[in-house]
Amino acid sequence: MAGELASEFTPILYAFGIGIMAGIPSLILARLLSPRKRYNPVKFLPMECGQVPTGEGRSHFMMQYYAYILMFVVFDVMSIFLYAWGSSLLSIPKEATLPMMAFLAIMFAAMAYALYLSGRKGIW
Amino acid sequence: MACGGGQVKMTTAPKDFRFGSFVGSIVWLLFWIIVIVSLVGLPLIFIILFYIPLPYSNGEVITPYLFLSMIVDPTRTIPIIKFLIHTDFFRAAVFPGFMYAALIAAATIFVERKFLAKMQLRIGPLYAGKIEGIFQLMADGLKLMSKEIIAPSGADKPIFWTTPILFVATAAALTALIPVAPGWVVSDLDVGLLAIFAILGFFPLIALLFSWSCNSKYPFIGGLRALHQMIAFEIPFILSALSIVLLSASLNLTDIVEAQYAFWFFAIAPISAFVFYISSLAELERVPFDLPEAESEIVAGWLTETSGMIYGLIQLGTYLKLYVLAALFVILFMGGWMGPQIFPQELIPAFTGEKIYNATVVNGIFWFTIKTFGMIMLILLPRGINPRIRIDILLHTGWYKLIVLSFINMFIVLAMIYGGVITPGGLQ
Amino acid sequence: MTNKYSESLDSKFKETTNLGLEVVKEASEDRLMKLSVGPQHPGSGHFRFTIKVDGDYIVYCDPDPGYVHRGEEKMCEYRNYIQNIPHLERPVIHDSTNITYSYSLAVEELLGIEVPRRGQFIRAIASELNRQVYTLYWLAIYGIFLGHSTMFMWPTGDRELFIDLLAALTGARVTHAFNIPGGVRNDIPEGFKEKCLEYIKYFEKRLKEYEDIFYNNPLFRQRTENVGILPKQDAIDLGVTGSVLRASGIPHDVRKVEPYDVYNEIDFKVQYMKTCDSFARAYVPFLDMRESCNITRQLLEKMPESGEVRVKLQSNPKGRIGEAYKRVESGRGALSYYIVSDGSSKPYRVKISVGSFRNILALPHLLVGSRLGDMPSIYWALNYWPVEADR
Amino acid sequence: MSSSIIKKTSTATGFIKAIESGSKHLLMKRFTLRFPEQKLKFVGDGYQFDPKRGVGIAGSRGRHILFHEKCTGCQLCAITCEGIAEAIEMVKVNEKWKQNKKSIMPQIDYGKCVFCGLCVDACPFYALYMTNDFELSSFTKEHLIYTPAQLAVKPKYDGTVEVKIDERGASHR
Amino acid sequence: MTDINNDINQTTSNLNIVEPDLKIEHSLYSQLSSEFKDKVRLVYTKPNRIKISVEPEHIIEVAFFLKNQLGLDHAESVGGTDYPDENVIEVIYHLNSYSREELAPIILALSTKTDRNSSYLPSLLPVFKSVEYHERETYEMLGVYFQGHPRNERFLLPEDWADIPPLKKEFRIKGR
Repeated sequence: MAGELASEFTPILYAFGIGIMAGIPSLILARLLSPRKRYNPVKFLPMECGQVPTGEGRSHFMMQYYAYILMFVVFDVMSIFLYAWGSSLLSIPKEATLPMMAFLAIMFAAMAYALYLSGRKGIW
Repeated sequence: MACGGGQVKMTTAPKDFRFGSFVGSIVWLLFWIIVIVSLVGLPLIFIILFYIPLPYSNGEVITPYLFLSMIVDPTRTIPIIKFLIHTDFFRAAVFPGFMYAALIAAATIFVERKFLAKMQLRIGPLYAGKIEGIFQLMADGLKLMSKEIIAPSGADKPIFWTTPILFVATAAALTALIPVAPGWVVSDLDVGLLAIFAILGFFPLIALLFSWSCNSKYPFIGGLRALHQMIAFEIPFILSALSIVLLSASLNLTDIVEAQYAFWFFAIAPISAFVFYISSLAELERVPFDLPEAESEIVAGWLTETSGMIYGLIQLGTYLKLYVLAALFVILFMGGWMGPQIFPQELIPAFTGEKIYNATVVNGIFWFTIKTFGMIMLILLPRGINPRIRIDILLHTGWYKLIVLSFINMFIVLAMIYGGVITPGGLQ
Repeated sequence: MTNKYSESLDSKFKETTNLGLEVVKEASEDRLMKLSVGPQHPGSGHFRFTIKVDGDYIVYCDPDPGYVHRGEEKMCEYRNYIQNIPHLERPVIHDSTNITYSYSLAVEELLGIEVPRRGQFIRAIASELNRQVYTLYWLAIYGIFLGHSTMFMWPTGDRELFIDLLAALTGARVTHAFNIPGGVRNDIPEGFKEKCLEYIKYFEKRLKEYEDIFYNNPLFRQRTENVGILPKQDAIDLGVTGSVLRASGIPHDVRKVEPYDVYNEIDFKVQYMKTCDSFARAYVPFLDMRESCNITRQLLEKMPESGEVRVKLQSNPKGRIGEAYKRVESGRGALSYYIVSDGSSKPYRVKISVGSFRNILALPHLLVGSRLGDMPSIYWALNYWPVEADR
Repeated sequence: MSSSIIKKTSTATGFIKAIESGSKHLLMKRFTLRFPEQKLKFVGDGYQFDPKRGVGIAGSRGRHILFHEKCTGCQLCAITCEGIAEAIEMVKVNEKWKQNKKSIMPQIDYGKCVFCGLCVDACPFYALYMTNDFELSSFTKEHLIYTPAQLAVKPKYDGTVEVKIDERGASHR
Repeated sequence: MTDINNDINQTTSNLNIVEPDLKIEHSLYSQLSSEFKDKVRLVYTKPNRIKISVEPEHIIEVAFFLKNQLGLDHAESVGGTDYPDENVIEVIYHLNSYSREELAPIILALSTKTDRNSSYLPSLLPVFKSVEYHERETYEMLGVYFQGHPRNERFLLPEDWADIPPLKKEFRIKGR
């Protein structure tokens, strides 16, 4: 694999810029075309199903599935490591797979234990 | 006594309608269009004409004046077209990039409506446009364009206004990585697959940002759900593509397609394909994984506070994403642009010599588009037959089932490679 | 009532109210987010309930109906017995024959009149067809609540068949004003029986498709099975009715336990399930629809060929002094009228006891402790029609 | 009654059956009634009432039709409607009929009418019937008030579409 | 108390009584009168219907007896009627049974009366869970305060309802 040049990524930036070029004018045009009536302050309240909102919109909010988030932090990296190995499978000797398998085994054990813990909702 | 007056259908306009104000609004609109065109459009044309180096044609540098003369003589425009279609800008903006994807996205929206309608024994869009409501999307776009955008009070205004644009732009950036035909890709990276995964990871972040900026509860829960969905399905999504990487020993999407010249990788990695399909459904927030927008639970999820064109932009981004993931499935498992050559070598004689019409390329584009559309239909299908899933089942499915399934296929592929059945890079 | 959520919670945060609900105490209030579901919520109807969620679990629920309160009971005191009919069907227009059915029965008892036999059959036919209309509408909304758009479209389409039949029979598509004290407003039109039998045959075929795409769908099963369990004893204590009661293993159907008009001549089974969960509550109305097809067929067969359909009333009938309590089985369960008459031509007091109002009592008991994602499946499986509860 | 509990199928079978059921419908006929182009066929000419037998005659309950030569101005329809919708008002007409000494006839406000048809039941002289016409929308509320003269006109309603059922499902034709 | 999980199709089909045979109704009342003597007054018996009247101070014990001994386990409806001439409000509990199948067709109306001007009644919530919302509704519609009910508050009417309870006879509908 050849080394990447930063310039090879610039077309992605072009495409990104084109997306922005598509987005901004449409918002500006919508702003020009659409009515803007500001006489009713209730209209601009956040959605609360027809009620006047109570409490804070942005608050400390604990989902019960926190365990999965922690697991994700660990195992997402693992899956990217596997890519480094997978894309160079041709150029490495066959024996190099064994440590990879060992790595996977360790990871599986860890994942199984983490899944077991995350199944116990009570501790989260 | 008036007789039979009741039968006259009253087709009067509403009472408060004034023709003068109607004309006035049109004049006002025209004024703004003229202002924008003269302030932005004309300078842009001059910049293009005078500052961008134009190509040589027939041995002479094309000046703006010559450029204008070429419009009169069609044959002299061919080099210009040839030059233009090989610029990065054209590729990113028009052909393999944004416009192509947006066209497919528009077609997808129409097809989805008609397809679902047919399955549900109804008609779907009918009146906009003469034939089966074909201009419904345009009508919807106009409607969204003319709707007021309401930013809720207490919202983080800069983020609220920029995230929809970012959403579209990120989706557009994804389209740059998709090769539609040999040589026809905006950005041919050696780590193309990884780049796609990396950019896809931005979407839950944008959803979360937007939901956070709204200062409202339902978007907030929706954003958190989007995050959880990413957590549940990112790893099986990445791992299911791993067996393809093992098979082709490359992360370059063009190389992956080239490796499938003999057979589709779907034949070797069907379980991975299945996992990839399910995960891309989740990644796209489509039924049955539309938890972040679950309307009967959290109103409209993270889209609750969107209105007018903000909603339109997010929908555009979503459908661009749909195209990208369908195309990625085609590239990884269904052989990309590979297909029987059905286009003759010389179709349009005038253009052939100038290398504008290339039979292989056109053939590749054709097959790629067909396959992608088939894949899009497959992604649309579950919407008609499945209810929504629940978040704990979703996480359970992602972590306990799909990861295991993708590993199983990876080990199968590994065993086949080491058993000598196939060699990396396809059958060689 | 305990649940998985409260088991996991520290006991110092828990509190049992005197209504038997276990809710989370104020001490942990900062963990909670208060959400208002309705009245402008796609998943509530004209109804509001305030919930508090701790993460993904609902820990508190307070139903708050009354957004469409029409004051039907008060209005009844100002109109005579006949004039009451068109506005009494407004609370649940999809089931308008059934809601006027028990009213007619009660008024007939007060007036001391007997409906002719053919009239009784036509009433029962209209009631069964209207039950189908209601249940299909309910099922359609249940489908869209669970995100299943096809299940929204199919029942609303097939409902049209029964609406057509009812339009042919009564003249109006939705608000029929068909039952009247002393019988029905008009006789059956020509060709109605054949059309009805044809539609029912087609509809029974459609029901199989519903089962394939919806009830047997594994995702639907996952979302509703073992969700919102209402045990038998709780169902009895809370006094729920209709499909909710039958889903909790109690085969109580007013058509069976206290047959009115001609239902004692009809051979049918009370459909019930013992699993007590949301799935049972969603599936029992489906079984009822199937049974309703049988009942309609039998009614059409056993109906006398000719005869009076209505007793001729005097123009402004006066009820005897006394009171009457009559109930019928509507789409949502027992629907009963308690009418007090003081001898004048207007009722002195009308009390409508509707299935929705009785079933909604179970909502806080079922919701507390379940997940936010289960809210639509629990709420709408209660066979609740907000407008009817408000009356 | 265990038959009422359906058999639990396996996950894969359930999905396959659902997909099969859904895709089967791609070949079925569409059910939708395209309303302005197609109009439903109704039973009979409209709801009528036979005061002698005390029974109505089945028919759809749309806009009323008033027979001026039969109306006696007895106000029974207005009295009936008073407790229901208050839609009927007796108005003076410029016509002379020998059975209608007071020259008053019903005027119906379709913004209020609930189409229950009890006014038809109340009319003892066959003067008020209902017709099939249900398309009464107008831009203003005033146009919904139909004077006796407007009510005398028999509307044209040519609904021909019915639900037809065959092996490819039901459809409106 | 029998379990009604058994199939009741066969048993209930002959429950429809053509001739008024008020055996069950009378037996219910005789059980009540042997327990409570003259605290319980029979108002009427009709086919499948029985109405008894008790004073407010005895209503809870009567209700407990009805639930535990007779098996009338839930209330179908709770309603009140206003009688301005006698200056009373009559509150009626229509009780029914799910757990005893022979009682399923029977509705027992348990009525009690309270003064119109100061309407206080003991709540039956400790006996029947099912009366919770019905009693709340009666409170706001007729102004009967149920002692022991935790939430004597607005339920169906608007939040800002400041008028007299609407089902009292002096509340008139506008224009009538």
